[in-house]
Amino acid sequence: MSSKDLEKRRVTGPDGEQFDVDPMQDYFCQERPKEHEPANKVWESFLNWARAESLWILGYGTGCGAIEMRPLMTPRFDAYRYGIQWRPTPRQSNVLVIGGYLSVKTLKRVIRSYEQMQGPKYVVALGSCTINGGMYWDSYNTINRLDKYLPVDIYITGCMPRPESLLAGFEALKKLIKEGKGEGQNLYARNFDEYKANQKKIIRDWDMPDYNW
Amino acid sequence: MGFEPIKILYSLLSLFIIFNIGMLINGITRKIGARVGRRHGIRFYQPYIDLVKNYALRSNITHGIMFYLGPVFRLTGGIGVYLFVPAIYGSEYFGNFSFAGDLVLITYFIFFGTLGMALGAGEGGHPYSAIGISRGLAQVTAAEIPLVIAFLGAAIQYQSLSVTEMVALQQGGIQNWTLVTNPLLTAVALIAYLGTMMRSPFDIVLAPQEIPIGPPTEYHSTFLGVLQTNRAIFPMAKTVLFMNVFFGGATNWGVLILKVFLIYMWSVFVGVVFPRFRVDHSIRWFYKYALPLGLVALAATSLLIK
Amino acid sequence: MTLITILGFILIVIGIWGMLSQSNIIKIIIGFSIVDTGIHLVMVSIGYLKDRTAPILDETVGKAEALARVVDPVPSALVLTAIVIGLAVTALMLAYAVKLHEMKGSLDIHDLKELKW
Amino acid sequence: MVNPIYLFVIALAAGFLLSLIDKAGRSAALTVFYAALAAMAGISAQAFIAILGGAESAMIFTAGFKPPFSINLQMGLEESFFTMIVNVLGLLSGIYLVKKLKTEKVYALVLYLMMIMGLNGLIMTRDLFNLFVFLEITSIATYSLIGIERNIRSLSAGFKYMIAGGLASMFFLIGTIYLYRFTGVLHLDSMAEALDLASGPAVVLAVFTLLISVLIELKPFPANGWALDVYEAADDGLVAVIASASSAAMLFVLYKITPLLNGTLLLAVAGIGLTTFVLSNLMGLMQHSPKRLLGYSSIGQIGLIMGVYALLVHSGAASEPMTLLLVAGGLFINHFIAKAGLFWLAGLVGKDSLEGWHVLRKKPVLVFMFGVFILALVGLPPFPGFFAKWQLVMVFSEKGLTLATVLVLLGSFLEAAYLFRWLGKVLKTEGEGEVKTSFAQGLPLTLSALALIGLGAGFSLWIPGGSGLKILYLPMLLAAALFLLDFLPAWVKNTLVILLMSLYAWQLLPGLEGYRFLFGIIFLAGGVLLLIPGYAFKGKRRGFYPFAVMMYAGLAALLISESTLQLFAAWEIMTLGSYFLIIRGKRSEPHALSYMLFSIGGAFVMLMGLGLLYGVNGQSLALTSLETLTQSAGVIFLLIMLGFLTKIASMGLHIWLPGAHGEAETDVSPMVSAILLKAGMFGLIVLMSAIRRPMIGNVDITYWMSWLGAITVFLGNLLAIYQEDAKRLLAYSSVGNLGYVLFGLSMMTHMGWLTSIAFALNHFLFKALLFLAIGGVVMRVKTKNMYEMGGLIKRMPVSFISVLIGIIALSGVPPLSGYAGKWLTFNILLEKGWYLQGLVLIIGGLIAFLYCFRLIYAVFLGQLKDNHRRVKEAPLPVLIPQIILMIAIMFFSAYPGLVLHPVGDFLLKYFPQGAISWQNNTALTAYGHWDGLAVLIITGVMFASVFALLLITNRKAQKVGQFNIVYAAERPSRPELTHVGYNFFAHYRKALGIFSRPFAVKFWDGVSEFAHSAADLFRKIYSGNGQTYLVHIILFVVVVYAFVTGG
Repeated sequence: MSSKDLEKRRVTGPDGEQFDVDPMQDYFCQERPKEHEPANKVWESFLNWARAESLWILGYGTGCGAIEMRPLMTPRFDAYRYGIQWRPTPRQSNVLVIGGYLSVKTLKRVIRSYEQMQGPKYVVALGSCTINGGMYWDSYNTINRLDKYLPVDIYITGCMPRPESLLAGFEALKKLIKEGKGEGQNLYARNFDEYKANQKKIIRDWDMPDYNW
Repeated sequence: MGFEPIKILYSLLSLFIIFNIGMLINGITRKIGARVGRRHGIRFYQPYIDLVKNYALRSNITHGIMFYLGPVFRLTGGIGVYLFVPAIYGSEYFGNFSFAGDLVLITYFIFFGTLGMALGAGEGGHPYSAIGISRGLAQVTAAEIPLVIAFLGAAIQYQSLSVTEMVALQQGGIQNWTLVTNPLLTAVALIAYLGTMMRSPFDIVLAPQEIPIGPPTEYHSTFLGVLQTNRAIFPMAKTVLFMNVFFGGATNWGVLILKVFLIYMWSVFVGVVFPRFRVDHSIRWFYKYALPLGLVALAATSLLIK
Repeated sequence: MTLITILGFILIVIGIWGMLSQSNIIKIIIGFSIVDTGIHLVMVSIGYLKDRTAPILDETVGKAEALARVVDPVPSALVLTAIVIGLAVTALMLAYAVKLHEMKGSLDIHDLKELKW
Repeated sequence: MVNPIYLFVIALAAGFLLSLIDKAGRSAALTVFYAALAAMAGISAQAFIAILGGAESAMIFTAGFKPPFSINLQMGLEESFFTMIVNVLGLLSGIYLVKKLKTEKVYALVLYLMMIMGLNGLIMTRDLFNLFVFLEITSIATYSLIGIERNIRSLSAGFKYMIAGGLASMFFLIGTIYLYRFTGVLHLDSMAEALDLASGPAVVLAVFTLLISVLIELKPFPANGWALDVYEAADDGLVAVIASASSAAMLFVLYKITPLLNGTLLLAVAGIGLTTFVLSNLMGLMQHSPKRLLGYSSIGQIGLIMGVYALLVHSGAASEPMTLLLVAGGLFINHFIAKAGLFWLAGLVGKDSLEGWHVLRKKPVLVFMFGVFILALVGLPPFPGFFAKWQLVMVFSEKGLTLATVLVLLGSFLEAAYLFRWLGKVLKTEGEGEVKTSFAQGLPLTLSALALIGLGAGFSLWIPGGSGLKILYLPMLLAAALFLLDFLPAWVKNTLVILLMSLYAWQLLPGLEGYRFLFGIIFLAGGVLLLIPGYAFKGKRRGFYPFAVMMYAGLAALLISESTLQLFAAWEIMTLGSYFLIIRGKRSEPHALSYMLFSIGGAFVMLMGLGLLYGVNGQSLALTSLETLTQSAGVIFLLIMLGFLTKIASMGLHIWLPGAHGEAETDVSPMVSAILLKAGMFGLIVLMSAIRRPMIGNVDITYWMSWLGAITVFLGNLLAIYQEDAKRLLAYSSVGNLGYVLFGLSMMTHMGWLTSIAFALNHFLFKALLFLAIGGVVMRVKTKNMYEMGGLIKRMPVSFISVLIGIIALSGVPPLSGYAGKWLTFNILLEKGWYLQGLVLIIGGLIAFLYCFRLIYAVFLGQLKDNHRRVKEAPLPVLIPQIILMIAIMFFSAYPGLVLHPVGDFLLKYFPQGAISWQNNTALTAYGHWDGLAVLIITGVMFASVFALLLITNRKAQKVGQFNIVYAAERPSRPELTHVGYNFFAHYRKALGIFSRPFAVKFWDGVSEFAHSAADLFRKIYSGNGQTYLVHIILFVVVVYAFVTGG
């Protein structure tokens, strides 16, 4: 898959007529992400409670920290009892857990997955790597600060954080949401150009549309 | 039997009850699954929260009109199956709309939602959706074999296609239930029940696998909410149907809830014990084991009525 | 069956044998002629009645006794016609043979197998 | 009446004069030549008319003697007719040959005249030896004419001909002389009186020797290798004379010596004739050279005529002159004209391969003629061969000659196989080249084609029960008129046909009752509806409308036919029309052929049944005679049923359908699928309403029919899911759906039949809809492979809705009309108790979901392809009938009672018990109930409510592009790679592959392979070696003699 796929191409229709297909225009939605106003206060706080108590995590292990997520499903930690579940598709997930160091290659996929999630959506970042690059701070191939590329709601420290820390982190996220502070989606939409500029700066082979619905 | 406007209200009430039963049973089921795995498991009311959350998501996308209508078809199918079943025997108002058709209508109406959902997922344009549907449909056609045999057998036994009549003939105690009068057929019916419940070992269509979750891969937020609503109603509707045909029906809500719960647990217990079949396995399984058993049951039934 | 009849049939068989066994077209035509001759002999022998005279009504054979004294004239007439026809056919065959030889440069009937199946 | 001796006088005089006149120039010679031929034709024709008008037959005696002492020529009715056709053909072929005759030496003219004269003599003489003389005159002239062609092929063929002819002459002479010896006369009539075959084996041997020489001249199998060579090599104008006129004369010789023959000899002739017919047609299968193919066909036809003639004489049927005329005469004149025409055409085309004949297409008139000749040879209406074959089967069945009937039909089938293959190649092969015609060549062709059509009309009048065929006259005239109007643009013809058909339907329909009315609606109203898409076709659409009218004419005639003859003629007309419609598709050729072969095979089996019916039931042609049938009802039922089953493509007989329906044009597919298939069902209803309990021994046929129906449903649907081609998928689905129909009918109960009719009506509605919608898509995207489509819902929304409605109706999901059939199926199962079949049927029905989904998904959903981004919605004329059909489906879904109630009432006539009762719109049976309207309303309300709910909570959904999908965090690159379409149900094949093995296809392939191998084996005896041919002749004589003497 290269960026060539998305260049304009000339095709011949069934009747022999020739025309151009521009995949960027024709195959992808060119709408920018929008900000979504919260509903009125009481109703919104009820909804936020529901959102907080039903955290659906995208089952996407982005780095070494993903290993710490698995124990949460086991009898020992059993995150389900807190309303936390894993979903196999970003469409149905609300929480994106970044499992530690993030290579540029993975960042591209993370951005796509994040943008395909439906809001309100939250980003939980694990370990020091997502804060300042950690031990990979001078690597040619990892990012240093996740916050520059995606709106992070919660950082969980440690290298790696223990599952218990993760559970604590999710509890903190719940609190955040219930307080109505889990507005990362709107933040991202508001500062969309800035985020995009940062993303494109580090991802040099940008071979996807700007808006990954 | 006939249509009166007041029936609409009763039907809505009936629908509301069955929806809640379905939601709670879904929660409890998952709890049981967790407990078998030595986990604490979700809160039993978790499905409600998930439902509210999904309806409450702020953003959503659509792939086109059929994508939009898919869940509508699905839920209509689920509700329809329920509304064509006489839920409470002898109740004038909780007989739903069973005057419109009989067992055959319900058997075929089951496909209404399946087909619509398949179309909606198809328009989603995701290759995994298509693969999932292809698997799902294939398995359904095989799983329907014992189902058809079971229903046909029941119709032969009672010489009627009307569910109400079947229930009427089973009144008067457990000795009159199909379960007792025709155990072989009921066994086939229970196999069929497993096949239609989309639970393990026949849950390849929706289970997380190499194609994330098959048909609903692209469905989210409100669409998913509608599908979840159906997930509560549809299995209950089918269970109520099985209850009516094979387990003597119910004359009040209490009995209904009890019987539905117990019947549903059958699929739950099988599900937590047995691992998943691949599609070609399950098709062959139905042809190899369920079909011969069904034929024997059918033969026995025809002897029975002679 | 008279000797001549038998002889005629023997000739026919010899002629047919010749037509079947010889691959040279000329020899086949000769075989055909032999068959022809054989047939003519058979025909004449059928009409010939022993000790009778030619069917010519003159002073030696009167009208009244003709029926008892002359041979049947019809076969003889037939043979004459048949000989003429046989001659024509033989001639035509030979003409064919000449032309075939001109075109093909061969008189072998096995070489004439352009058309088959 | 002119003295017939002038026939000879003129020929001889002209013959002598020609070489003199030629000195004055060839045109003068040709003038005399044609004048002589014309005069001969005129004299014989005048004689024929005079004798027909009541004149005495003429006798010519030589030298004033009376027979048996003189050589005697006779000009009676038969002689005048035969001389007439021989002379007319001689004249026409002479005209045809004008170019050649201009350049050849003058002897060619003389020889030609002598040949014709010889033929006249052969026909007229009553003297055995004189016969020999004329035989030799003819032969020598023929040999010489063949020899004039200076190429090695014709020379070697001529030489082989000569030695074979020499041998034949030998037998003739020996036979003649011995007969003379035994009887003392040469005059045929006196000889017949004097001959006593019982007096000893020598007498029999003499007659045998004579007979065998006549037979050899008639080219029996296997002693006919030389004849094939002549047909292949000689000039076409000449071959036309040899194949038609010479054969005619020789057949007449056989006719003349018939009084000498006894029963055994007649049977021998019959056996030889029919064997020749079957085997030479079998060998024709492997033939790729057109003229040799025609040779095989000629030999076969002559064999047929002599075999049939001998049997007619032997069985005593020939004592009825009309029978002899209709059967043997019909076969003869049919072959006579058609074969001459084909040889003339061969001369025009001058190609050595069957495919090469496609050049005919440059001249539509020639294609028309070619078609006329081929169809006449095959024996399809409206040509004489059809009526002759019909009458033949009737007469043979009456006389109990079953084996002969089987042989005749088998041979005819084989002949149809290669002739239709040829026709298909002519119609479909692409290539360059042209064909030049001149007036001289066109005239004979035109006249013979017209003669065939005229004679066809004549035979339809003469044949017993022929008056009933009037119902076909008007539509056939219309079809003929459309041939003439073919130059008009398509839309004009379309309008014309729609108007006329509507008018016809308006006239016809009110007179029909019960199921006939229902089928009338399907056939005619449906037909009009499906003609509307015709407006979408530009240009002239040559050759579409005549055949469309023909097909509908056959269908309409089927509805009102009251006699077996009407039914069969209508059936064949319909088949013929539909064949030409089907073959219009781009890649239809092999499929149209297989359609035709199955149809003809089925029709022949049916014809056997009808013949048997005629035989056992007091020679009645009335369809009602089926009801009074007392003996062999089961066998007759089975035979007729098999004919209908091929039309509804029951499992095993289905292999023609997918290709034929799948490859046809957009508007033809729905015609042949939605409408034409119902003809088979109609036939079954007619049959089964007459014979209620068809038993063979203790076996109830209907029981096995129900199994066949169920298996057809199961396998038809299973095969449909594996198709990659959208139209083939629909075609296989038709196979399955007609299985339901068969199943319902086989129940033989009130509800069973109602089920069947519900299925049929529903199939008509949704299959027309689906084929139109998919056809419209195919028109736009120019491919039928579903995996090459996708996402078309955005470009063709109306077609999408059509397909959606169509598949819901198809799959039987409530609330649409398909459910009616499913519900009734359960009821009849409970009623009848045939659970096992029912189960197979229902399981098969469930499989339908798989292909339904695949059809709509792979075409309309998923990813839109690059090159389809600009396709337009299907043309309006294709959409209009779809909309009408959708409304009809909705209406039928809501008010099934409006149709099923009256049909049910009518069925009470046949099955008084077990009817459905109706309360308002609710159908009630002893077992269940169904209210179509209520289901529709409830479903509608629920749907609307849920939709409203979704709209309220989710009105702001963002519309995204087709690549905006979750793609494992990547993005798709090309729609082709993202659309799952190919081998969609691979896992199903993995699980249930055993059921989808092509057993039926393999079986029929095997049959075909076997026939072809046998043909190849047999034809290897024709080694091309003249001596081998001699051996054949001698062996033939020996074997026949052994047979005749019983040793």
